[in-house]
Amino acid sequence: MRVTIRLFARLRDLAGAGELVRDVEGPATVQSVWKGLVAEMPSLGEYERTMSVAVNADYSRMSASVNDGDEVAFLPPVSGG
Amino acid sequence: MRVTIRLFARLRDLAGAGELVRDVEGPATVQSVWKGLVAEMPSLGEYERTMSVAVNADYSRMSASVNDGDEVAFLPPVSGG
Amino acid sequence: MSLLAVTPDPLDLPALIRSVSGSRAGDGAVASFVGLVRDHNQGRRVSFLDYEAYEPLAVRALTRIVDEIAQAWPDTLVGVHHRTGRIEIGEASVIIVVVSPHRAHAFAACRYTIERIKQIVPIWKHEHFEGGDVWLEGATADPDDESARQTAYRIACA
Amino acid sequence: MSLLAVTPDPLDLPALIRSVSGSRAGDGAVASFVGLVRDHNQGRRVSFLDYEAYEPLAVRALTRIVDEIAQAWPDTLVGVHHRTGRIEIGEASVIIVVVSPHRAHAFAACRYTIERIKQIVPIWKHEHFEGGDVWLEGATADPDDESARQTAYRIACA
Repeated sequence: MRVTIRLFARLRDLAGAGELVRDVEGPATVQSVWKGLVAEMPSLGEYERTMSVAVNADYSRMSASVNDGDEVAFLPPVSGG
Repeated sequence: MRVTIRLFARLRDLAGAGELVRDVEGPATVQSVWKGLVAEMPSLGEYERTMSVAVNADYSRMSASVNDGDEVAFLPPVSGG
Repeated sequence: MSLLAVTPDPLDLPALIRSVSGSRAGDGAVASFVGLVRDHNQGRRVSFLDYEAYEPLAVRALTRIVDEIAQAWPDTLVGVHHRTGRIEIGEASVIIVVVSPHRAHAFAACRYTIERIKQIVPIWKHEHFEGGDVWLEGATADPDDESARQTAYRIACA
Repeated sequence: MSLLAVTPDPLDLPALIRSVSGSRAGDGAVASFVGLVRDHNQGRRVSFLDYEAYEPLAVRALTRIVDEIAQAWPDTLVGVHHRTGRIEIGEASVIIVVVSPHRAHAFAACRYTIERIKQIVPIWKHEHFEGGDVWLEGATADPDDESARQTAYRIACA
């Protein structure tokens, strides 16, 4: 199945792209999508303890399941305001 | 000596005037000016415990002395904002 | 534009914000408060308010409040304009703007200002409602009343 | 004008105040907060900021904050606009407006809003300073973190 990965702020800079489309093995979770991403780009790994995640533009958890066509986002600590 | 008395809000309405000029006996205090005013217009007396006073547009006390040409103001409880 | 004013003219919040923040490009936090004339009060349908001020003493009292704020929150700058005369429903009677590098200070000083205005600034609301009119009376003004000042400070959550 | 927005356009505080207070002639208290881009940060001379947002989630997070406020202060109405993209020194990055019949509620909900924005809204500052640039990172966003929410509530002096 295919998922869209969204990366923001410094995660986007580290990856060199804000949007990636990847084929992943099912059944997938946010965690498994992340593991695949870090295997591809190890420098992203430093965010594992501080980032938040979202599925289809809603906050989610690493354990959440991911379905075909989902948008999975990885978010560095926020700094709005 | 001559003083100008300023009255505001409901005190002004009760007196029918916001500014009165009165000749008073020296040595005068805010208290003696007030007493003369209440003798003239007893309805003002209800404000004696709740009003504030000012001399020459600066907050003052009933015991403060009043000199010739001073402006003495009697102020109901405030309600700005 | 003067940072402190008691004026019959309509109040202009953006202009006051520009005046207060204009010279302080290092300050990121702007807290403001606007008091609007309400269409009801204590069960009465309000038609309009007429504000009376003892203008020179009112400006002096505002200056005193600003001095108190400079002591409590030295990194703030405050602007206050209070309107007088007839003010219609929905129009502003008072605007307060505080800038600071710290939003906690901006909020605290802004809240403190409106509390102190209600305590010590010689301004009175004459309420005209359906069926009559009444002078509103709140606090006996006493700028030297330290317990009133402490109450305002506590409410400001300093 | 929408009460909640994440937009690349310059922010308009008077327009947001009109939108928030326009339909509420019974409410006399308007508290607002404006965050301005500062010319320095942590010893660096800032040239400008570039704000990035995950826009649909940012609007959802703002909606969540407004829902929290409706629970805590049911008599308030809140508007929040957050700007994205390049913002120059002295320009506003965020504006918050709260109206209420009670100034205590207006101030508390306004303060709560900015604290919660910094906790859970997916927006990031890219600071461009003399000699380089850096992404600023604050809180790990977790809307379900009840202790963070309680901290914001406590800071709001509710």
